Amino acid sequence: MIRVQTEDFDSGAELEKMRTGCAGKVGAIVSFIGLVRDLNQGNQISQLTLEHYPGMTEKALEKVAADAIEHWNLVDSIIIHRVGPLMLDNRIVFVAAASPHRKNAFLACEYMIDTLKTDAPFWKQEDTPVGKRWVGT
Amino acid sequence: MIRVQTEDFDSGAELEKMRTGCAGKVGAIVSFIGLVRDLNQGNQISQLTLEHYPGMTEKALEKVAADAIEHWNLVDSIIIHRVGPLMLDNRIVFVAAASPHRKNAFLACEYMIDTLKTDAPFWKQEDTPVGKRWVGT
Amino acid sequence: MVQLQFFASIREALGVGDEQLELPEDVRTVMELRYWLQQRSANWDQALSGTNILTAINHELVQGDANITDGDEIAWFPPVTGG
Amino acid sequence: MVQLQFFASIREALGVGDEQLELPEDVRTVMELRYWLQQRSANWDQALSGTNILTAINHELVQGDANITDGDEIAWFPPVTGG
Repeated sequence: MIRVQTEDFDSGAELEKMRTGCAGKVGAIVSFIGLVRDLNQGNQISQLTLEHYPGMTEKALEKVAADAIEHWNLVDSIIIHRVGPLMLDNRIVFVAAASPHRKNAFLACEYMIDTLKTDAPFWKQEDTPVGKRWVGT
Repeated sequence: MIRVQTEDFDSGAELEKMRTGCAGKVGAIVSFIGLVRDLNQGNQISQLTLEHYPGMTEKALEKVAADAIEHWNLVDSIIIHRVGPLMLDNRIVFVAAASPHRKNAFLACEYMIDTLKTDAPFWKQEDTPVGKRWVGT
Repeated sequence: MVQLQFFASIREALGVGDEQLELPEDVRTVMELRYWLQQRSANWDQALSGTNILTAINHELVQGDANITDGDEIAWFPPVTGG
Repeated sequence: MVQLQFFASIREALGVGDEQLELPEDVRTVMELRYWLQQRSANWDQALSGTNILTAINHELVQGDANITDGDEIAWFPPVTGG
């Protein structure tokens, strides 16, 4: 399951849905939560805005999830990414992998977040005390 | 934080406590949930009982968590392990690592569950259609 | 007609997020289209210069020599920074 | 006096989980104590044989040559299978 949304998400509810949906087939669920944190590249962040490319984003996330499911034989996967304005401490992204074995769950979860960060069209703009700046430029 | 308990735990509530407790200092939370699954070593499991060594268990888990915190500079960590009777699909163990950076969170979380599995005095006994058996014997 | 899309710092620099365009006769690849757009003004030249600009045709990342077909959606954007 | 603890398959095989014991004169290490306990019966001999039995003194894993002190808690158990 992949989702792109402005609203916050409930990590616990997503994990619980994943667990009950995988009844008996899964021994390991590994999840990653990405949060807005302070001092990103030395600037104090008061707020962040996430822009994305509707349509392409969903396709990119579907591909990341499908590749992970195939390569590590996952029983289920989740990618949720927020867009729009975000404050310090807010959840940005949630990734989870469910597998019979823990090693595959770890590898697949890390693959999904790593690949999302290079392949999915999201862009962060930070509000800092010295003005707005696009992250990574 | 480490805990050994017979009751179930709420993964989402634990993650949320961790997130709010790490206000602004954390960019990544990686968590692992271990579940009772079917067909462990080819036997259908109807129930599982987890025995442990009270006192030593807590010390062992404290050491695993402290080593992870020190080695990967974690802001926070969680290990919760259940004991007593468990059914198919039940949560057995929850491990989480909070760090400014995702790589450390992944490495620390995997270290904690791997090390717990070799160093913490827990023993699983399975109920199978052909009787009770100690796992790993 | 093709549909152009610009995102993030490129969209801001151009002051435009999307545009419909009749494909010029001699423009067949995304790199040719990018050069053609850069002729418009110093601002367009500047905004679309640089080696790290990414291009997608119909939501798929492509290289500069990718061919454009009528009806395509072509997007330019800086390196992604999600997650 | 020392406190003995047995867990999991070893506890089941012995039919006893813990026991208080006056340390015999010539028993100074956990390996010596284990051999001494194995003399009790064929059942004890069987239950405490095997190379993969783990030993802890006062909640710390130790090797066979670890010394025992009066008041220690000494535990034997099979390889752990938690997580």
